[in-house]
Amino acid sequence: MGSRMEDRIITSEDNAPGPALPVLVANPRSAAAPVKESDRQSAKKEESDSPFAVSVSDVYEGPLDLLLDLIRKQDIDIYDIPIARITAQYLAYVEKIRELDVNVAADFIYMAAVLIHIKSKMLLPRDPSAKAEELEDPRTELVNRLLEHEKFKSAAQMLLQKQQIEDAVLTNPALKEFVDAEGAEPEMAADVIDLVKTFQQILERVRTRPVINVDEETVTVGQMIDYLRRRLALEDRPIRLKQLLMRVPSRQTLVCMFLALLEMVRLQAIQVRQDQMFGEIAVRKHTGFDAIMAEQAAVRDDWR
Amino acid sequence: MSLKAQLEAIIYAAETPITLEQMTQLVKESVVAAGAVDEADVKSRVRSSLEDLAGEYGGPDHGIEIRQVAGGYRMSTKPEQHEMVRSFAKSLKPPIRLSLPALETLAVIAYKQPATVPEINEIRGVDSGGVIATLLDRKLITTAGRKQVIGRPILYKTTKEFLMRFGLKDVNELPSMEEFEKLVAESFQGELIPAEDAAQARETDPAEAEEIAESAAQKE
Amino acid sequence: MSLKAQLEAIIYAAETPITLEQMTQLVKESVVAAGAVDEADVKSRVRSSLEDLAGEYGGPDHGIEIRQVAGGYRMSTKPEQHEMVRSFAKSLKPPIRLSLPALETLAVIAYKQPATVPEINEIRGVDSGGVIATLLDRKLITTAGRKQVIGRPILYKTTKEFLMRFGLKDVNELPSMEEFEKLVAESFQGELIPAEDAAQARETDPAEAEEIAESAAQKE
Repeated sequence: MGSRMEDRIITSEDNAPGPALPVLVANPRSAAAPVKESDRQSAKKEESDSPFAVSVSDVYEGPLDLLLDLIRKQDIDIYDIPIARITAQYLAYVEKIRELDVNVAADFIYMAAVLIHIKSKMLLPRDPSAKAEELEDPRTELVNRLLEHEKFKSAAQMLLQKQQIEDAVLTNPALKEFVDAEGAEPEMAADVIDLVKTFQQILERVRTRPVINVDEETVTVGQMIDYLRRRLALEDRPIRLKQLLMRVPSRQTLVCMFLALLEMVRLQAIQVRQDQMFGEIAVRKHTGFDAIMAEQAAVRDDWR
Repeated sequence: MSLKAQLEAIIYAAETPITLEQMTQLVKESVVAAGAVDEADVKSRVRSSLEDLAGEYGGPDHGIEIRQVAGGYRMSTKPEQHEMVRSFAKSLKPPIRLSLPALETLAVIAYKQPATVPEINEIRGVDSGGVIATLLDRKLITTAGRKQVIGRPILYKTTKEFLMRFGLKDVNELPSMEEFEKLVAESFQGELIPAEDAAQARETDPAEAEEIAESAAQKE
Repeated sequence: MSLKAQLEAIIYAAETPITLEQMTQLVKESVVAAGAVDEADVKSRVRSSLEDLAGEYGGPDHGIEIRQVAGGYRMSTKPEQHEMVRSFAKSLKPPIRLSLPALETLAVIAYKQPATVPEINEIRGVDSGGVIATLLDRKLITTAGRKQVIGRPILYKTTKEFLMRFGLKDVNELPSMEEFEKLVAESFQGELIPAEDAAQARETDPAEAEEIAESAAQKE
């Protein structure tokens, strides 16, 4: 998703052209503005079942934005979404972006499943004997999510405005004239993140430090398996192999990482998938990941 | 030596917003000498002098102002002097540039804090991990312990730097979520207006929005 | 926006005394817009506004003043407030200020505790003896017995004060290395594969991998 977000970076210049002070307001529409520019193009294409449908040239930050745009463009009552139509349009869009980039679609595909589920629930005949709360509209949860998302988009605009006003003021404290120049050492304020970042940098330094002592302890396949276990435990979705290899410092570590991955595949703890030749390789946990890893860790003492 | 003069000097000199408590401690002795009976009396005298002072600087003949930011009082140039000040002052802080996703994530954290990444993702509908890293890096958010649920995910909250960068007294000063709810509801109703009324509706929109922006500005 | 307000903002924001000429240049446009006929007129209006301004600040209700210094104008606290400002400066406890070596050492202890100086040196690649004293002094770390190895070196661990200063309930609240790497990795994801560049990226992939392998080989 990251790539798509970056396409829409908003800077103070973008929003406040020229020297005038920002008068940007908390208007949910302004958040959707960058998308609307592509209306013309999408109208031109006219290839789907609705003249209002979105085209691939429209860039959405996520599935909620896509849905909201579909709703707005067609003047649909958000409290009464024609779920079959919207689902069809949504799926058409997702299919198209999938053709372009398999990885980007993860969040979008999840939402597709949600929509289809709602659609199927709507098709079921209602049980006349059911209690009132069981008769709840299957769309309600989605609508609430859309509205909630939209609220925070407005809040983001409000923050942008406040930030721009704040950027426009200057304070010029005179206190330095009163503070004795003590402590020649350059000092810095620190918080938890500095702490973890610093430690990370130290570890990085250790890894890249030239090694003179050849028989110093080196990384083992077992250690890499353990690292991958902890690393993957944090991931709910597939992770790119490239991302895993990004910080691997030496050829030996690289070899161990590969052997570790192969071992984990063999144990069926993980799945590795490549959708096309030379495509991105994705690694994901298999269903039994936790159980298998725990079980294996218990019998393999060389994993530590 | 008037109390107001003392407060003015101290706010002028301070590098970060100075709190009412800090000021009360500094001037206590002289306020007691001037007849204050107890700590509470000192504090209320300080507060009312501060209000006077901030009020005076608020007038149109002043190019600087005293405002409450991040829990304290701070002197700064007024936003409307921005262009001129920028043309010569070297020490203007580098403006922070945040992408829309980053602002949105920040908004979610500001209103829902402390919040975990999964909670933020739920609202935004996309993965926010990368944006969180950016916000942490800019010190606009920080960790706030772990949530006691499975996986013990890290909680995040906004920082004092956030308040300073966004010119807020505290997070409670943010407009309430209900205001946005109204705004969003209106924005969807607007779309349902029959075509002939639509043009008219669109015209009223900006005005309304400006009104909201104004009322927000007044709160500061 | 009155001339006086503009001048006030300029003098406040300027880091060194600012001359009449400099100010005249900065405000010229708006003074002309307000009806000044020529440069001389602008200058005289600026001068008289300055005198007004300096006069106002001279009153007993102000703790700061505008004075002519070194050929220019500057704002400063009044001498009679200096004592108070100085005591304020002294009372300030910077939130937590650590040098980089101190922060590094603290990070190592936080994540590896209990740890000995030789262990810390090993990880940091430099001697940490001196910094340990600073951290002990600031009560951020304390001793935790001795390690049962040759020489029985002292073990160090973080303190309650450390937890308080960093807003942690216990050390387990520190983000784990894996969590941190995940965040950092995600913040780079955007640069990894933008959809439109994917094809191109694919081509460079093997080369990149080789580069990594090569640079690693050189180090060995």
